Amino acid sequence: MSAKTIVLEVKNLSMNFGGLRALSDVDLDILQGEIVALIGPNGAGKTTCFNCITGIYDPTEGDILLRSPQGKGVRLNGLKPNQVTELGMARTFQNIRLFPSMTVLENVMLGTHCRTKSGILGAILRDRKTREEEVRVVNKSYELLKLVGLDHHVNDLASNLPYGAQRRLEIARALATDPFLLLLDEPAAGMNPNETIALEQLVMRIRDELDMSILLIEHDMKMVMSISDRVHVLEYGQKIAEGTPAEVGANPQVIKAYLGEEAVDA
Amino acid sequence: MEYFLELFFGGLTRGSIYALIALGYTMVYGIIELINFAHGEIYMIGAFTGLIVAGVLTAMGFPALAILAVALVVAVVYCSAYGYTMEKIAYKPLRGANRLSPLISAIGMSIFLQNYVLLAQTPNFLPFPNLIGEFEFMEDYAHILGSANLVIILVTAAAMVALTLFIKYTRMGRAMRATAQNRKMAMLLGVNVDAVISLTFIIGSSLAAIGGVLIACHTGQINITIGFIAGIKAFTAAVLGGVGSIPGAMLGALVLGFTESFATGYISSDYEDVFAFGLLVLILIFRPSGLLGKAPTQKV
Amino acid sequence: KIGVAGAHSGDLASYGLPAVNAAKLVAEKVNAQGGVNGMMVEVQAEDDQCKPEMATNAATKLVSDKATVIIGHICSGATKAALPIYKAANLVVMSPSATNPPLTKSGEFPNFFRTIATDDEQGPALAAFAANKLNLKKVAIIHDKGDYGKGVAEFCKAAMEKAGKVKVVLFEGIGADQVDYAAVIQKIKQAGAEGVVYGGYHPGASKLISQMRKKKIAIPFLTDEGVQGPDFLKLAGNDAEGAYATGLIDVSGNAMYKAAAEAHQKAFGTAETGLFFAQAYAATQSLLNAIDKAKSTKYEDIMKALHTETADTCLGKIKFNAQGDAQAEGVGFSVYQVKNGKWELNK
Amino acid sequence: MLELKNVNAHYGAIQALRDVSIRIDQGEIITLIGANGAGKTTTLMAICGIVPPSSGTITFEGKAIQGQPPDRIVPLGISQVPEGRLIFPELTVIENLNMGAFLRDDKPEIKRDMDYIFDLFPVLAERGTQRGGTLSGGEQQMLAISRALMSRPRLLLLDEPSLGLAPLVIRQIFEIIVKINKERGTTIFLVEQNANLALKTAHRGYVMEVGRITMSDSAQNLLADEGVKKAYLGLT
Amino acid sequence: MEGFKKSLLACIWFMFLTFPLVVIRVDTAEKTVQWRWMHMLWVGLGAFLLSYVWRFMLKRKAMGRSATNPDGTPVVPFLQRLSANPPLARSIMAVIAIGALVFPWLFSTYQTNIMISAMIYIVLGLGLNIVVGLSGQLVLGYAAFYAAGAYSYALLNHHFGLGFWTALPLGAGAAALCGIILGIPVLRLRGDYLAIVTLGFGEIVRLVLENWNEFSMGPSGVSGISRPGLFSVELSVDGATTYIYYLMIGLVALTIFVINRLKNSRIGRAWLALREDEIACVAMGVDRMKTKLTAFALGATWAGMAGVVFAAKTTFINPASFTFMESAMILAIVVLGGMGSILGVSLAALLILLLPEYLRAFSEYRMLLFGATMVLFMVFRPQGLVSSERQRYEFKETKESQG
Ligand SMILES: Nc1ncnc2c1ncn2[C@@H]1O[C@H](COP(=O)(O)OP(=O)(O)OP(=O)(O)O)[C@@H](O)[C@H]1O
Ligand SMILES: Nc1ncnc2c1ncn2[C@@H]1O[C@H](COP(=O)(O)OP(=O)(O)OP(=O)(O)O)[C@@H](O)[C@H]1O
Ligand SMILES: [Mg+2]
Ligand SMILES: [Mg+2]
Repeated sequence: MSAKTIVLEVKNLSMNFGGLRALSDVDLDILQGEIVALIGPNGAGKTTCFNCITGIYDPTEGDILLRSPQGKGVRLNGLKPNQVTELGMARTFQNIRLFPSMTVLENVMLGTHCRTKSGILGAILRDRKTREEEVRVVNKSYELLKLVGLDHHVNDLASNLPYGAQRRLEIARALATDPFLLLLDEPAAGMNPNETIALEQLVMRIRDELDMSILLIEHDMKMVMSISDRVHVLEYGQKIAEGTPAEVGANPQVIKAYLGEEAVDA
Repeated sequence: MEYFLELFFGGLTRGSIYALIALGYTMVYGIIELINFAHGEIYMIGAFTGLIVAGVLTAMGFPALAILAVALVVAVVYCSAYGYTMEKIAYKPLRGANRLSPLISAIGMSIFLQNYVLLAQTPNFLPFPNLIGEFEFMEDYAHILGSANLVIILVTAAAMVALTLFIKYTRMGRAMRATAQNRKMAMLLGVNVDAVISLTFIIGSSLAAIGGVLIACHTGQINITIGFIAGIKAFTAAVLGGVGSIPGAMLGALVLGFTESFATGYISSDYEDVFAFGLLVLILIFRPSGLLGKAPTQKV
Repeated sequence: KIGVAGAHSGDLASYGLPAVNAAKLVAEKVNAQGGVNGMMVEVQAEDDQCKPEMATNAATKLVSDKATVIIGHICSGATKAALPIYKAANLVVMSPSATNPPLTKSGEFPNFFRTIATDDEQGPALAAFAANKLNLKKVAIIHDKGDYGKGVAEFCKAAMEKAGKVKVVLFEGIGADQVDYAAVIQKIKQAGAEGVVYGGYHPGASKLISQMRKKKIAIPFLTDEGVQGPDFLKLAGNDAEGAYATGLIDVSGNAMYKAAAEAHQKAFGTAETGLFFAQAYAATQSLLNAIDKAKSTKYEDIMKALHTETADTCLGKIKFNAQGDAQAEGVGFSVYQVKNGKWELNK
Repeated sequence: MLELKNVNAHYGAIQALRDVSIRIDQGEIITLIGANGAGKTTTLMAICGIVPPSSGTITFEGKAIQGQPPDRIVPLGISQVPEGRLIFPELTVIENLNMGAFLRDDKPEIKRDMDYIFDLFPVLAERGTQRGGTLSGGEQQMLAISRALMSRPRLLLLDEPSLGLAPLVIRQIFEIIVKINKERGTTIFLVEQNANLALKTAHRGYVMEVGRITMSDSAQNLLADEGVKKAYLGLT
Repeated sequence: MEGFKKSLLACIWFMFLTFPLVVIRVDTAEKTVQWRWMHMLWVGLGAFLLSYVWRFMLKRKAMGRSATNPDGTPVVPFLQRLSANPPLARSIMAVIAIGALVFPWLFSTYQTNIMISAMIYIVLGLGLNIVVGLSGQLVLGYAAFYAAGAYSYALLNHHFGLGFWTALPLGAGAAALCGIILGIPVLRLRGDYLAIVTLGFGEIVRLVLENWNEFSMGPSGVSGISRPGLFSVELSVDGATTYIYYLMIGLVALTIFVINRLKNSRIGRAWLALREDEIACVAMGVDRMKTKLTAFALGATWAGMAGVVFAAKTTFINPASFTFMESAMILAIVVLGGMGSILGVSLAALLILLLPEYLRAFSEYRMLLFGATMVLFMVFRPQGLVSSERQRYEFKETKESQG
């Protein structure tokens, strides 16, 4: 993995909600195979940044460029979320958004939607191609569930899972879309320290085994510090710092705005 | 110009009639997100109650104005009671169920109430006495605006203002808004949610009762089916204005009334309902939450 | 066995129930005299709520239950839907109230008869009356968008245009369930109409005339047989005064009708026989008469008897023409006017 | 002050609480920790009457409150910051706060409490007329806590107040919890995933597993307990 | 004792409630008043007794939620158990199939006719189920698609003498087109706004059919529509009825087959996901527009086919058959059946259609009872007859043992 390509490049991103400027002139880049953390106080605009990148919001200004590891670059502005996903970027949500009355496996299977083709006729006739595709989808989904450790829950309804498991299911669902860039919005929220450690390991495995780049929003500093290669810090919609975890952790502005004085040991 | 004015007031009357019913619709929708198809039936029951009161009092020889007052009061009392009971029987046990279940329950309730009145009274059309005598000062304008129309317009406007103030400034009004947005949290803050919902039905039904009596005075006849079409139109009006919004219901109803009136006047009444519904579709395509409705704030 | 089909429930029940009563009364009377050809007459009522799909169900039910002849249906639409079933089953059908012209005139249903005059006689009658008696030059024709009302209105319009004496300045449909007619009334005024012809039923007619009178528009109001009845007077009250309507020829003078009304009084506690009672009564009478004369309940025999024999009924002596329409002194229209809260024959 | 005795609760066929007994004394900060789905939220909902217990007793200041509707329980002086915040999305921040004072009539005092809150959380003052639904996650949590304080509760129930908050804010919030407890004497019942911080703040703690209370001790003892360490503190 | 007090209260309350409407009857023209005190007595008595039943049922419903067998496993309702037990289900299905096949030979044409209507409603219910139950779009104007199908056949037959079999795909196509036309503009709408727009659309279609004489023959409708012929053999009414009956059985079977397959396919999952959470669904790469439109078009197609058969069966149609009430009834079928469940929807269609037909015995009370049944059914079984079950991936087990 030498000569790392930039998979995502965000330039001068700004987003206004009515009079409120939630993001102003944010620059962001992620290299192939990196784990980048995006941190900042509540309301700094992290989630908004995700929403702009994934096409849920249409940014007021700025450019978003996605470049696949194969080197194909696409400007994302103005694309619909499903188009963005098709290009190879997937996300999870801060407030879990599963399909509650579908089973765990079906949730993951839905993720494969944009990578499969069978249509209505195929579904009705169930020809060989459709059947094969279906088997592929089921197997792949099952593998992903195994990866996140939910293989004992395949037939449970998503809504019946415990909170932490739901977060992991969201990750599996996102992975099912075959992304090369994964966006995680506070994956450790609501998890106890033990679960958080397991999650850290999961994220690392995803990066290593699936060869993925990851952009992560997280408030759990222990997690951020231990797994990210680089950290970007937002405050009031502006980037105030960028660097390795150690650099950022020592940055007085970041300490003042976000971490607080005795942050690092908390 | 005169023709335009005449059509204008025709539209205003129609709009006010729709508004009076639409207000009740929109309130109930606002709080439990239920399209209460039986609301039109409450309106119909209001008209029938009014007729019965009028019949009894006429037989006893009361003057028209007194009859109107008593009829309104009794209709309000009874419609409130029906609204309250209906909520307890058909909707309350369904809280927390699938959103469509209460809708079907409401359709069932509508069929039930219609046939209940049919059996208890009659399937025929009945004449409704005009309890609102012609005002003298209106004499010269009678060709534009009848006094019953004037009363309807004024009452509707008053009802809207009163309701808006009530919801905005009273404690119960605040409780209603809170309940509408998050029932569980409202409970956690000490709001008696059951009472709030009951009250909503009572207020909505009272408005329907007033509407029933006044509109019957205007049309001069009632029958068990009047609730259905009025209900559909009123609901259309409520959605047009932004369902859940009180000024919206009023505005939507007026827009609907004017559309129908002018479409009839300048084009043809053959298609007046087509124009009404066509307008609805158009407006919702360009303003998906209705004229005054707020787009739901969805933070992802 | 006589099948009686029509609207027996729902909001149109008041049109259908009198026919059931009539059939029952005739049956009682005939049975008391020993029946027809020695057979007792039995009445089976089936409800169709005036809905076509219900009508086909009712019709198949009657066919399955082996009815000999059918009285009904009440509404033209329902009749249209049901007739093919009866035709295929070789059953004679006689409606006391379905006035839609093509039912007989299209020749499609030789098995269909009726004891009521058709809509296409009503429209021209109204047109002639407006032109010759009232001397109107411009009229507005309004209808309720329904099958019946629109039909009458269209026949009237056609007749006026053909005669050329009256100009139709406005021809529009209004919803009978609409709360307010202000706009269309303004339009009538704007068009300068000297009279209004309304095709439809009494609820719409009374609403329209009341609101017109309230707006101080006092031009003549002509309407059809669907309105001409006590209900219109009740609903419109004083506003009904002076309105004209075509109506079925009054048979209350007929001795047989008087007896029927008396029997009705005895059986149902009121002399108010209801709509189409006389027609249904006469229909039952003519059917039984035909069976009696044919001495058979076979389709061909009854058909033949109906076309050749004359029956003595409460509508007078009835004979059916080749198409199946009744010819009798009591079948047809005359024009009535409201005077002092009563319909009076306008001579 | 509050006592739960052998409380059981069900969601349909699922039993969420099994013989839960908890005691909270006046002026204490008590914490309840446990894994996901242990039944912590259910315990709080049972206290407030949203999920009526199927058996057992709950007494608040000597009064049995189990089986009563929430609108009878809440006015006794209990207030909850629920899981998921449950902000009224269409109401502005100020209206949300006013809803917190729903049961109160003393206008000037409400005003004072409002100022007090804006003092605690200046962001909220800034966003006073913004609709609640558009606030960021952390802002919503602050609003939820503030809304609960607006009713001047004697017992404050907090369900995972640190969820989704920046480290600085978490510390602030725990400081505020202690402050409210000290200054106003408000008794606090704290449900937390962040067991470490919760136990450092609280006087006593309970541990819950699959609907049962499995441990109860002083906060220090729990912090030192090997089992607790292993299960909840993530220290190996 | 407590119960007695409650019932007494209910009794008094309902006597009060029904007092003016049930007891008094006035005639304002004649100025007469009629008092019917006996009715009050009946109401009171009825309310008293029914309130016992009501409370009993509510208690049972509450109990039912936590009902467990002695061994602690939750009680599984019979119908659910049925679907979990393929051999049993298969044998029951076989019995039903045989019953359905011999039906016309055992019963009169009348009964067969009713069964045809019921099956038309099954198809309509299942078709609407695609839109409402699976993809979660509340449509209140479904009758418009039904009308599109019926009128396609009626008019094509009337003007060009087109036969049934030619018209069937054309009618389906016309309805699907309507579905897409309606679908495109309303894609932006959600929930009840969508509902009201579709209601408006349904009314527009009906009103146009009613007023546009030149096109649709207006309120008098189209009559003399030919019944389907069997290889150009003219059939008698009985014969045609039987024929249509079998045709409908085929159509129902086809519908069930297709929907069953769609339900657990890639498209079906996308529909479900769209219903559950639109934003998440789109973010997972599902094209909202395409998915919604397929649901609309497919749902409409089935309505169109049902419409063609309906026109062929009654041989006469007019706009009165396609009112809002019709749409509401079809929706009721979907909800009563349990959204998304094929078995449930079929049962509910039979119930909704056969109930009024067999309630004829209660003559004037039947619509009252019908309305009450709808309410009670929803109150005591809000999830519908059969709650829809998700496909379990059985072959997982083998996978697990392998891996
Ligand atoms: N749809 C919206 N409409 C209006 N304002 C919005 C909207 N979405 C976000 N905002 C505002 O934009 C700002 C940034 O919000 P965002 O959710 O991105 O914060 P965040 O960094 O994710 O915070 P947290 O860590 O608390 O989740 C907030 O002040 C919020 O109120
Ligand atoms: N509305 C509900 N319906 C059915 N089961 C529920 C419901 N709410 C909670 N449960 C179940 O009850 C159990 C206890 O849930 P509860 O929410 O009280 O746990 P918790 O300790 O608060 O967990 P968390 O840390 O995730 O908030 C869980 O198994 C959960 O699945
Ligand atoms: Mg965020
Ligand atoms: Mg919880």
